[in-house]
Amino acid sequence: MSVNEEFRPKIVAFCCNWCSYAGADLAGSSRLAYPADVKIIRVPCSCRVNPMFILRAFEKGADGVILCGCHPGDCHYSTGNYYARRRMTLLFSMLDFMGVENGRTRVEWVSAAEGVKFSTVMNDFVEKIRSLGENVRLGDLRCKN
Amino acid sequence: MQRIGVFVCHCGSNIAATVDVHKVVELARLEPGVVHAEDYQYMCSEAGQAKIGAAIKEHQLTGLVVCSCSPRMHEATFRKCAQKYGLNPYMVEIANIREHCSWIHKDMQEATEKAVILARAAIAKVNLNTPLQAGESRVTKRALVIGGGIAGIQTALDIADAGYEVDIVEKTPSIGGRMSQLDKTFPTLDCSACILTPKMVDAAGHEKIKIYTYSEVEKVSGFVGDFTVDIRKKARSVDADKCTGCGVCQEKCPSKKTLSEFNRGLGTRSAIYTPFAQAIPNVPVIDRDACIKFKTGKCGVCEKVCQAGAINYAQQDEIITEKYGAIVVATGFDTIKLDKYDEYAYSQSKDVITSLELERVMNAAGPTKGHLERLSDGKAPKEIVFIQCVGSRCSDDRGKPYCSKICCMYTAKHAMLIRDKYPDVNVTVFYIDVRTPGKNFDEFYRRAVEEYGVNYIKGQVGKVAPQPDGSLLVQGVDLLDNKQIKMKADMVVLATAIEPNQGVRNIATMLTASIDTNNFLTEAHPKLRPVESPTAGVFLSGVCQGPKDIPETVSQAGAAAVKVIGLLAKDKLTTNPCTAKADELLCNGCSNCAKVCPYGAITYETCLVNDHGIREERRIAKVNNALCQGCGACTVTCPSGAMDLQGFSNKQLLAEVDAICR
Amino acid sequence: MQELKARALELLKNGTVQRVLGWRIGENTYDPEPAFFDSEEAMKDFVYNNFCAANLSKYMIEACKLEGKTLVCLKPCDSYSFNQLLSEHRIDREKAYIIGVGCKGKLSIEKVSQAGVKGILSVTDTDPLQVTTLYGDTTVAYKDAMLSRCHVCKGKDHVVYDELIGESEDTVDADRFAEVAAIEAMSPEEKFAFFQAELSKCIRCNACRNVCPACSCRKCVFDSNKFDSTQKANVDSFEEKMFHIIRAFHVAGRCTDCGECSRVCPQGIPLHLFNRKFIKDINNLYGEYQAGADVEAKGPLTSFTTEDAEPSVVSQGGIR
Amino acid sequence: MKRIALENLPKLYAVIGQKQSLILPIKTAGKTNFGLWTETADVDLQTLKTVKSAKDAFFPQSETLYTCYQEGKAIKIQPEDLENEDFVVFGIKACDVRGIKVLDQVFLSDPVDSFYAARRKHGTIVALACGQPESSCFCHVFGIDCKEPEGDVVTWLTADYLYWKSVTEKGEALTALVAELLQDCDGKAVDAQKASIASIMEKLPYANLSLDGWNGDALTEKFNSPIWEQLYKPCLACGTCTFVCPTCQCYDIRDYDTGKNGIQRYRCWDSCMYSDFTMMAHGNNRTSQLQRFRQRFMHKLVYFPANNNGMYSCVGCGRCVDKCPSHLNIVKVIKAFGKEEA
Repeated sequence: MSVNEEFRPKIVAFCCNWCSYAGADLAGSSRLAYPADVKIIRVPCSCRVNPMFILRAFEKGADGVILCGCHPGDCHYSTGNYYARRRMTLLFSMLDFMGVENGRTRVEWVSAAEGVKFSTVMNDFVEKIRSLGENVRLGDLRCKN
Repeated sequence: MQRIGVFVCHCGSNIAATVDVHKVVELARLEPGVVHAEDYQYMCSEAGQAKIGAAIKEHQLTGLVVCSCSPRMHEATFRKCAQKYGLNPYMVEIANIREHCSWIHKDMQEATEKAVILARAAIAKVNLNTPLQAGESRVTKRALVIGGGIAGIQTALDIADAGYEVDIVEKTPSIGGRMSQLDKTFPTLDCSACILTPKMVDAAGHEKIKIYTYSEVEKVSGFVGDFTVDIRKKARSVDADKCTGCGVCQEKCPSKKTLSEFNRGLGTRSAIYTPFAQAIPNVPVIDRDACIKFKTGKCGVCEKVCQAGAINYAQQDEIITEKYGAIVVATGFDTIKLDKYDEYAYSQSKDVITSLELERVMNAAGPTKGHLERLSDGKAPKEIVFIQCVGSRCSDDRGKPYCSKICCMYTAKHAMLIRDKYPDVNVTVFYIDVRTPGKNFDEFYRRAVEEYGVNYIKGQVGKVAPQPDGSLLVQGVDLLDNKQIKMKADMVVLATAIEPNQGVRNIATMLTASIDTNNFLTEAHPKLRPVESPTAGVFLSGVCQGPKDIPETVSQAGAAAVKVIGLLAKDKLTTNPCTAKADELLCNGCSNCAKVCPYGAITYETCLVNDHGIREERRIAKVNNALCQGCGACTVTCPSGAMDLQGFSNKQLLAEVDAICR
Repeated sequence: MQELKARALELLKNGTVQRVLGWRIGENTYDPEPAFFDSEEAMKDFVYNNFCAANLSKYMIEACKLEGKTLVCLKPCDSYSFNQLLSEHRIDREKAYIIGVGCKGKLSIEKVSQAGVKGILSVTDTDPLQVTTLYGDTTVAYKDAMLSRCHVCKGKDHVVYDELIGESEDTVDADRFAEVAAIEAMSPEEKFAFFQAELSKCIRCNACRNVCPACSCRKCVFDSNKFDSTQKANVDSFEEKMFHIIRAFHVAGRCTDCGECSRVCPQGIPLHLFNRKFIKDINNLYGEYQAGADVEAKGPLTSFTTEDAEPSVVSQGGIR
Repeated sequence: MKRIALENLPKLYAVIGQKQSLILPIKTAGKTNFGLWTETADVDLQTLKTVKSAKDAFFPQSETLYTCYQEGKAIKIQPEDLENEDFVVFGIKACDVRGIKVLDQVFLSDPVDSFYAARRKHGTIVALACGQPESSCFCHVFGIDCKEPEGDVVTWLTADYLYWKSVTEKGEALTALVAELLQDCDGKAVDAQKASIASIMEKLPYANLSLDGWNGDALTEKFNSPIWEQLYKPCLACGTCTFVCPTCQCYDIRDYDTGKNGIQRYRCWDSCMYSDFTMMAHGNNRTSQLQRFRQRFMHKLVYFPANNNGMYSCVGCGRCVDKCPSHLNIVKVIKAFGKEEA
């Protein structure tokens, strides 16, 4: 067994209540497996997710953070995911700019009907994080005194 | 410190088969704040709920974590349960260990570990929960319907029949809308006016309905249950109370050259006019741009001939302010402008007309008194070509990307009516697809083809060229036979795409109702809440929401009415307590939160604030709980963290993050 | 300078303004400090020279709470900050009398030191700078002593003012986004090493935040326990980075790129790079946007289009 | 007197560095600060003033005091170990050495700060004379001799050599450790440098800065002076002056949530310039920036000397003069009062 297969990443998934959380429920009721490394936090809308939450997750040891929301145009609150999209694009770009592997963060739009997509996305994301290995860069930009 | 009880559900074997529920109980007990943990076969059952109740009493619990199925399934159940046993319902959190755990993981150890973490996150959150109280707001038992077409009329009638007051605001001088312009209706070929006019009369005569024609909504404030609306009643220059509707003024009016809007510009009308004979109210208006009296100060014929003395040149616009509990948007549609479709020669030839113009041509009250004739020379056409999807299903920016939905059917209707009345006229229809989903729709179309011999050609028309002899050369392609077609026609009818009425964007802004890129109003949910706008208290009726035909419009109008009735039937509204809230000591008053609020729920007030001894006036964000739907967009826009979302607070979500990453 | 001083004094005397917000002469040419003047006597110490780099717009938040109008001297780039504060209702236009002062690029004594000059005793603000030192006299070219931000000057026009005094020059002689682009072109390892070296110097003095006109929160999220994000000094390796990323994010779309953060950093961290990266991304993805140019404009993070780029553009080669 | 050729300094660092932790000025991304020596570190003895003072070596910007964690339902406390290994701080200037003496007054008097005391016990100070004082320097005002600093070992840097003189027992021990690299020599070059420094000192802009009137007697008068109102206004309330200062000793104690149902209790430098300085449960006893600003200078020039036999808690290093974003500094304060009182 290689090191990467042994590595069990910590992955936080923020899911909006109306689409993606329901999509995850559908994945569940359809018994579509994805790794247990993924832990879901329910938020009302993708626009509720503050970049600070994502950085905090990394600070506390997460190896990957994924944000799932309704497809653009389908937001329960009509415009939330459009704001989330801009915010996350800029945040991810900044992380990339600072040399942090950009694969550690992701945004996916998953509707309540897309149980299969939810499962596929999570499988893919976990695989990506496993290939990246443990997150160290988001943890040690500052040299300790 | 909370006293938390953790309840782990087996869900029969749904959870217990893959999650070691005893282990979850055991480990949950060690978490901060947890004073009790137990498991049970079915937590949602009567017996399970009774266990929760007993534990609340025995351990004086202040918060509950239920590890069970999705909160989308039973959160409401357990909240009610908590309430029943004296706990605030918002002190409950669900750890979803079924859909998100037991059902997708096979390995018991792995699933158990995850269930423990999910429980831990829920416990961490409950530790920070605070009791939330759903607020109440009053309901004004009166509805406003914007738009007096068939959608608006039907909605108003249904609401009024249920006993509630309804006001209709109609921009034009009469209610009736597009349907009043139609000749016959598919698929039954009823006379449009015959079925519409009684409804108009019903509406006008209904004691609960008040109609403001020649009026527009100017300002909307407030929120669901309690809107305040300013309506501008434009000056009619005719006193509606005195006017008897005799029509003499229109007859005698010397200014008769204005193009008739009602006849789509195919005929003319006088400066003082009612749009059509059955107009309701039957009170004319003076078109001040066309009226000689208004233009030159001389004339005054109408005033002289009016025996009722109803003419009032000095009349002013009037602003009426009224309160409403619900607002229905029924602003309808118009056809798109054809200036980007030069190839069809619409602007070059009078014999190229839109389908709506054809409706007027075929109508007995229309410009040709119902005779099918060429508008250029009045001759009877022998060869008519219909072109479908003009501006619909268009991939470039000339037209609209959507299907206008009604064209296939009305074209079949037109073709059939022409062939019926003028059997010697050849009718050819160029189409991309013929779409006939609807009761008796396909049968109707097939009758057009099979019984009436309408010539349907699958293919597009590339060019319509006016010929020196007055005829039109239509060049198209037959995709089925894969050949070029060139044919002469006497008339060409364009099935022009429809689009939402021009003014709808302005209305949507006033209502903070969202609108899509095509200017159709957005539904709260495309499947489950199709007649509600995302903005609470605003409902959608008719084509303003998307293209639809009359039966669909009427159904939707009824559905919107039911939603309005359901709302108005309540004396008070319970508001969602998971709303945003600004901390006045942290708020900068910068307005960025209001910019992202889709509901216009945030306003700013100048308040006297005591910030640790510093007293000063500050501009502070205030969230209207009745309007806020709790999306949280504002909370992330707020840099100081002043804006927080109750029930999903920054601290709660961070606690969940911490618990998961531990 | 004399014209400005005379006019300020006139407005102070005739009661148009109650006080003047400008610069007070320091120990030397190069260390004028922002100051309020409320009398003719106080105005004796008023100075405006090429070392008056501080952006005074943020001081207007407090000045607006005082009785009467405050005369504020704004350089062209400061006027953007003023506008941005105005658009966020942090200051009151009615409480300000703005004299748009001329600017030909501001000097920094730090830059003179960096040019290898030690023991500076006095310095002129002329071109070239005449420098006397403990270790002999020398000169430094004006351009070489200019603040980095002036090399990417936003232009010589004030976006808001009541009157203008003095000539301005557009001092731009470098590509505004060249530094950012150079980092974008690095490998992830190089980028990481670059920022690690820079940020490891951070002492969390908060000078960047406190000087920033966009960081105008009454209470910063990093000082408030409301958000569970209070941070005073680094205790965990991650928190410095969190601070700078979040600070940049909070001012994204609001930062006018005034460059004060980099000017004041005692450790010389090029903090403007964070802000400028966001500006560059915003310009690329959402259309050119200059915060503070238009008081009525909706910021790029409080607006959207349905066709916006997906966040995955970052993993597909990044935003360049 | 001993000396070592400059080209052999890396060897010196290596010999010390392999035995003990060696803390010395290192240049990172263009700025020089005290840091832990490594093979690849860019040691910089040329920069007169490190951005931060050397006080980190004994009083770090942040340090964990103890860690609490949950075991079952019980809470365990794990105190942080005290420094128990010798280390060397190399290249400290006279002002910073005095800064450490000031800290000693605070942390070594009863109750003794055990973390600080342990570091002082194990730390050897190798001081370095200032070859080229800067215009912002005014250490002489406080009786500090930058030509001949205090320390366990004193060194002088010339164009070719580092001259080395051990002063204390600790200094002797360190000298013994590196004896092989040092050669005996006379003190001529050092004397020449001292003379050159002395001549520069006379020319410093602040050569004649007077502290007349700054003592405990003037407390109320200074405290109530209207001058503060003028002085504080440009202050941004950042912590730059306090964090670069060799003597600022205020700290805050906070808890960091380790996310494991536990916390790390740590202390970190605080700044009297911060709005939450000395914030207590009841509120804050300094509510305005004026009060906080005044606190800093009153403490350095009035309160501290009043409580410590006249020892000022300013050492004239001039860092705040160089670094204040608003060009405020202690010299301006001293002069403003001097002007007012004259």
